[in-house]
Amino acid sequence: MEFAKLGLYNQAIILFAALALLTSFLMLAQARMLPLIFTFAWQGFLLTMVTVLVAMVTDHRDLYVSALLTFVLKVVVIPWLLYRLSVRLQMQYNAEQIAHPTLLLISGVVLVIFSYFVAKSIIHLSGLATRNIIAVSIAIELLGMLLMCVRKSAVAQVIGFMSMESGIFFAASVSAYGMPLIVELGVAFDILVASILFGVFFFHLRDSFGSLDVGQYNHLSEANGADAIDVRPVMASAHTPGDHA
Amino acid sequence: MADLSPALTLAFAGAACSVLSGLVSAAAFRRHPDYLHTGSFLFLFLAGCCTSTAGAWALLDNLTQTAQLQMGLPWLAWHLRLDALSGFFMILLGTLVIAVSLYGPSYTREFARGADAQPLPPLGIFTALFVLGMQVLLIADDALVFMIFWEMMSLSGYFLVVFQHQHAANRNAAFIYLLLAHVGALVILLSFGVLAAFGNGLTFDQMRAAHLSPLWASIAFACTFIGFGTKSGMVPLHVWLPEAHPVAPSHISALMSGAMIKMGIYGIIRVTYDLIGDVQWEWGMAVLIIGTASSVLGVLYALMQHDLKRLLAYHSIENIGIILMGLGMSMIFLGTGHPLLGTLGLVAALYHTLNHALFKALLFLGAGSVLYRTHAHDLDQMGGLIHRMPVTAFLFLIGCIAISALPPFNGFVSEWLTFQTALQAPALENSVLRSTIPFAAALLALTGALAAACFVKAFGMAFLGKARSRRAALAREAPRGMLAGMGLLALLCFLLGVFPSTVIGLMAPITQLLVHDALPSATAQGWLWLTPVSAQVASYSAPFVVLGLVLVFGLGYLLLKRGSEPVRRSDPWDCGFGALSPRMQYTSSAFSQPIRRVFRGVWNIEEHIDTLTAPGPLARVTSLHYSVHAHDWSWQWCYQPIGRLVLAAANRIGFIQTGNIHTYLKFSFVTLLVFLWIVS
Amino acid sequence: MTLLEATLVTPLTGGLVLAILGHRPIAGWINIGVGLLTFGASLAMALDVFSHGPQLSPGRMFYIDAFNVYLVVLTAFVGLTTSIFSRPYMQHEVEKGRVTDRRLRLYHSMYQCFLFSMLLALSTNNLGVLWVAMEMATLTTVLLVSLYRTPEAIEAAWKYFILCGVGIAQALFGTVLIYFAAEAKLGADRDDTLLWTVLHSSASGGLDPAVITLAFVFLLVGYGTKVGLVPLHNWLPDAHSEGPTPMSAVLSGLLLNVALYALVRVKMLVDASLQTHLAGYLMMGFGLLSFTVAGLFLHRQHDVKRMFSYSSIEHMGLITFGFGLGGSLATYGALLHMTVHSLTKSAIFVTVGHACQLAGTQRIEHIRGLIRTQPAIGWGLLLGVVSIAGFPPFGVFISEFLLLMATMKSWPWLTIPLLIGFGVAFAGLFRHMQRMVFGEPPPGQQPVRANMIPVIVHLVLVLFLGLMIPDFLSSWFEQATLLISGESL
Amino acid sequence: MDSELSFWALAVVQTLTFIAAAPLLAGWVQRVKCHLQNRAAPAVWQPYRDLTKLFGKRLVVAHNASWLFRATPYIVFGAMLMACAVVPLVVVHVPTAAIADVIVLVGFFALARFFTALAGLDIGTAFGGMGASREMMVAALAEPAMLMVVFTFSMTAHTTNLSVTTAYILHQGLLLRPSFLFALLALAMVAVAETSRIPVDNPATHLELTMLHEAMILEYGGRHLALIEWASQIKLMIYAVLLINFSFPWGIASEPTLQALSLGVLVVAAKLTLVGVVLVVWETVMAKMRLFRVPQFLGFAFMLSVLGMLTHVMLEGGN
Repeated sequence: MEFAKLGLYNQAIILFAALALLTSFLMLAQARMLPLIFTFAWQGFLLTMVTVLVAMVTDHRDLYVSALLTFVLKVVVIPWLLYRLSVRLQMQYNAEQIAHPTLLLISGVVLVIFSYFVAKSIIHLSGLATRNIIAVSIAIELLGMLLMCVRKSAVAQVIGFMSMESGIFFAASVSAYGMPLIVELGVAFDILVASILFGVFFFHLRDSFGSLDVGQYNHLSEANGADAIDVRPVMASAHTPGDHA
Repeated sequence: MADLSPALTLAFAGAACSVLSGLVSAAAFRRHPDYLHTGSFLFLFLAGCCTSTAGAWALLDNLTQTAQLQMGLPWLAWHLRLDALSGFFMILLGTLVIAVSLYGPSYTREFARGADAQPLPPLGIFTALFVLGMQVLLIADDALVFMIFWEMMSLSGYFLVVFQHQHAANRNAAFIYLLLAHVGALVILLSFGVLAAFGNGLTFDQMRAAHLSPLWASIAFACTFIGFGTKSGMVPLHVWLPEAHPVAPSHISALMSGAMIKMGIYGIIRVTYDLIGDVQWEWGMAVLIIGTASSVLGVLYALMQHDLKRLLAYHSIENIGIILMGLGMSMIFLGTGHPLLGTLGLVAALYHTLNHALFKALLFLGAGSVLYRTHAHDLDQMGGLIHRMPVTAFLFLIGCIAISALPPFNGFVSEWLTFQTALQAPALENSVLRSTIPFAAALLALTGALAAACFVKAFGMAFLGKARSRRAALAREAPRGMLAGMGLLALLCFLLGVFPSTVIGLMAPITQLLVHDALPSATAQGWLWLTPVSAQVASYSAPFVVLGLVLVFGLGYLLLKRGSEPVRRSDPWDCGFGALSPRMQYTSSAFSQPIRRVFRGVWNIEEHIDTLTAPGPLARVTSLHYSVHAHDWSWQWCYQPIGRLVLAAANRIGFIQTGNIHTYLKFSFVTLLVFLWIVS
Repeated sequence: MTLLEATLVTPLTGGLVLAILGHRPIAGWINIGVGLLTFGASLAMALDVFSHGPQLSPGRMFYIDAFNVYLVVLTAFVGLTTSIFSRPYMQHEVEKGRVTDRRLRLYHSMYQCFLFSMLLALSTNNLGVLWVAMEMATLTTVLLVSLYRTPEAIEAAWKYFILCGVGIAQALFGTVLIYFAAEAKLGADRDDTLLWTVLHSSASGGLDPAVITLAFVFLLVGYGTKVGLVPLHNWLPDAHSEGPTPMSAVLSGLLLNVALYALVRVKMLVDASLQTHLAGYLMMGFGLLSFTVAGLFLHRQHDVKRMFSYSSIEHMGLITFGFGLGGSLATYGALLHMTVHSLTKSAIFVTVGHACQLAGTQRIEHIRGLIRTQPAIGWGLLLGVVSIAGFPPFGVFISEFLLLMATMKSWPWLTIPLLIGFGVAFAGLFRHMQRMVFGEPPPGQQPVRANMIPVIVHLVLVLFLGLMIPDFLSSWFEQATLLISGESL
Repeated sequence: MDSELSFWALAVVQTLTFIAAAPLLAGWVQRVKCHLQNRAAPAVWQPYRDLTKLFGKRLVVAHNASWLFRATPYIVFGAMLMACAVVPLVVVHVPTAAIADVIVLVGFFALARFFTALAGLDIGTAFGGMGASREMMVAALAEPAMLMVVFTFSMTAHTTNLSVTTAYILHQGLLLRPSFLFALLALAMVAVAETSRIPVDNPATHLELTMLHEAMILEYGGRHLALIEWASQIKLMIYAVLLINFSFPWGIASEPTLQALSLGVLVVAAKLTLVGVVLVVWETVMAKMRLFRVPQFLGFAFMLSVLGMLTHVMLEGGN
């Protein structure tokens, strides 16, 4: 499907989808907390636009509902919640030192290529003209997971988690034109409760560990030597001379 | 259930009695424990009687009865079957249970008293479950019922071994016992799996109908032999036996050494002869080699022990070795097409199983009554008990003579039959076999002689000479119940020794069932003579031997003793330098010192010389204590490495649980990517 | 279908009621009452299903067939017995000051909501609602894990939340892909394409193989995290050992079963539309890996609840291997194993809870002489471990017996890793248990007020299943086996 | 019927002559030994005088001795009596020969040794313990060699019954079988060890370090000592007769006619005197070995017997 022949709306869909993918890469590279939250909000907004456009192209009524849900959740509620929390935790200004950014971005690119390779087998099934954006949705989801694996701060991990969720929502609305209503509401409700719980946990973590750096949470570790069992006489012959009468 | 044949109903009655005995002893938790405790042993006695009569009935009438119980899985009801083979083993089990139930009440009361007293009800419950397991195991006719009651036997054995759990050694011993029992059971499960796969069904009849390729038959046999061999304590897998038997209460070690090990032998015979059917001679070779190794190593290690019950436990390994030699030779002869000689080998093995059950149980009960009175495990703390416990000494002596395979008693008959099987080796065409079997027979002779040496030591140190400890000096005769239990077994040892041909005649239905052949010539010459192959080849008449001995005693009394003056007592020869003290006697490690020097490499010897020096400037040595322990090489070579391997692997695997969340996320991320890559 | 609605509504209302008055001493009794009502309703429903066969709710929202009816009854039953245990346990915790009133209220309401979410997940017919119920189960238990507010508890709860969140997200993506494949086949306008019954009947015609495989991979990783299969299991030991014991009993006993139930529901769809046994091989590989690795982990544990959570991973691995193996014998064994495992494991956690309160610690080295101090707890733990190690009179042996027989029939050489796994796991479990139960108790160890009724009831049930499986249960198993593996016994 | 009864009478007579002749052989051996070591030699029937003296003496028993100590002599003598009944001295096919075969014979010796060792331990002095422990070691090492010898003979004669084997060897005539040669040499060495002759044990001495058999029966006196001495003399004669029957049984009666029996008696007497002389020459030439050289001695005997069996299987076609 050459880009040229597509209608104006389809071109807009592909543009916005590409921009959403860009925001995922921006989030990977973003060190400071506030810009990270704003980029996440932008990604939510772009995905809402794509959903609206797809709804118009394929005139599915209930897609508008899921677009509205995405907008409310991913653009308004969650970013505002995270912003207020980081202000109360006074961490909106501290910057996180990303390990080796270039390697991270390259692996991001590899992930995109891989998700396109994975999606190739299912794309032919979709009726949508611009069906390649399914690959974009998979890419956003995998990049969100990569973000969680890499970042140290708990808030960054939550944002990674939320961007994964938005990737999945986007895939649902693009490939299957939105899930049945009851499921959309259920999922949205779960994500809302999850974000509230994350907020509660930020305060617990800060009280007990003194910081939101995820790297310090390793009290429950079994790898260090202390736990290793001494191997010597454990299976030795039990018969010690004459000790039992 | 209605159409049950009489013998099977009797077997069920036996099982029901043992369940009742368990319930009665469970009820004895609070109210009047003593009375209920003896009540549980009464039900155990009834269970023993029912089982042995059911077995005798099945054996005499040579009838095979089957039944189905609507328990277990709906599409696999419990199949039960009582035939000649299980009948024989039920007689063995029943007799032992009767003896133990006579012995038990007075012996176990002592556990409730004393410093480390233990509540008695668990002992009663698990003894009942132990006996129940064995009873139903013998009449099981499908893999599910067999495995259920097999592992119930092992599990209740574990609770009995760990009964006095305040000593760390007991707990360790029980753990090793249960570990090997569980692994053995799983290997048995695999062998049933192979048979079930080919017979596409779990019942033994479907397995009998299955025709396996030689390779798969060998795999099934290998699993069976290893699995049941672990339970009967053959050499490479014997480590649990000398640890578990000494720590269990004596009447339980008697049941274990007497009956539980024989269930392993029953399993091997049932699966190899009955389920798989056509025996290959290579199997016989493996069984013979392991049997010989077990017997020689068993007796050599027994010689070095100074704990009486541990010595008896090692001897169980030796006797299992002898039984396996008989089985091995029988398989070789069957494999190479000599059914008559194969039957002779099988009869020798079965006879020795029965004999060993009787005299080993007698010896353990004897050791138990010595322990009951002197609280001494160690031979070096006993001595001179023949004067204070004459009846126990006499019964223990009968056990010692029987186990050392000396003529008038039953041990000699079965070992003599095993020798006769070996002596038929020339009938084989394969010259390698023809030369290895005599070699195995020579090692069997060595085992016999070493066993005699070991039991001279055991009886001598325990009962003869002067008392080496204060408690041994103050010992009193064991209560009547215990003597009755031992007396019954001693009488059976004598009867089985003197009338072998009648017993072999009774065992004909078993070989008819398994090998479709019997030993006609064994009873051809009447009850007086035992001529296994033919009168010309070999014959042995036990009644005449007893007659000769009685004759000599009679003449001796008439001619010599009646007329002479009374006997004068005086001091023994002390080379003139004064009073002899009990410490001057030979101790058990001294007695076995020559043999220890001759067979040095066999044990992992650990010697201690602890010198106590008096304080002060002179620092002269006040006392020297020398002790020697022979540890099992298999601990160093086989069991500790496995233990270390498992724990090292466990340590290394710890790296998965690093504790920080990033690694966990990376794990799931990589798993997802790998799966995606596999799929597309 | 009113009975099913009753079974679902009771815990929900219970949760709300307890949210209000959860902190008062009466709360424990209310919790038990609600549990009793739920169990009664589920029993009535089960009787109804037994007489009339599988039932579909009018709006086709809920579907009860032979596979999930006994799981619903089991969940309600274990929920009831654990609530009986949790009343004295929580009273003891409140007396020792480890739990404030506010948190007690949270505990009781979350407990009932958790039961509601599991029952919903089991009975729903819509895969999307199934996902929502699983997510809700995670949310309700996250706060319970961090109930004691110790750093370790908070850390365990955080990891549990993040890892399960990521896992569940994958599962959502898988559900989306299934919906995508279904819409492609059944047409986009219908609104019931996500219903399992519709999918199952249409799947025989064959959904698109490529999409279904992709969906299965995502769902396997997603629900696999909730089942605790090895590379994804890291959250499970932390969550089970840090949370209050009644919660870990219910988590270990029931939640793992529900996750595996969801996975098997999806596997039925995949098998119907995919000709190859790919799904089976993947599950066999995953199951065997977790079975052996968890067996090794048992040896190096120092915390008793952690050890038993690894034992749960090991058994879940075995059940997944059983379902992956396919074939009637293996599936029957796996279904039976799910039931007996949850009964035994919850009984063990109840006893361990009392044992930890008795010894005052969870470290294995400091728990000694249980039989001497309180024989009920000592013997309960001993028999529980004997049952979970797979010794015969108890039911776990029957299912392991069936699994081994099935493996020997189809994959003979796989029996060797199974054998090694059983041996290693048994050694690890018994070595620790023996030190705790036997021997001399440390001075000053007082017996604790313990309610051993749940343990006795569970062990008697498992013993009964070991000796004789009742006809109605066995007919359900057989119908479910026919459904799942396509072959009758 | 009367031939059956007369057969049994013949067997009893043969056993009684066996018992009566045993001390004579011992006396003869003692006499020849003294001549060789040019000491004044006692009369040949000196052992009879010793036995009658001992039977007459009053019995003195140690304080600590139990009923076992006093029953052992009778059991030992009984075992030897049964052994004599089985070994064909003069005539071959005798009904008592079927009572036991050669393995049971070894069993009788083991029974006797078992009880003597226990009697030694019963007194509670160091001598009994030392004697018993060493005797059991020697016996343990001798058994495998003895059994391998039995194997070699039974492989050729297809029987373990003593009189049948002797008859077989008698009928096959004079054959130089290498397997028999090795087996007989091994049997001789085992016999020396079993009857506690010089290289393994010194029958004459009472020095603690050198005596094995004597140490166990140190405390016996009176009629007990008589019975035990007599039993060891019988044992010596049994081994001598075994050696003769397996190597060169010519002259032994195969049917119970008077003429064959008298020839048999003469031939056996001659052979026994010859064996006595050979034994004495061996004892004067050899010195007693150190206790822990005995395992090598018996190991060599075992190797010889295994060689005998292998040559039978390999070279003689093992028919």
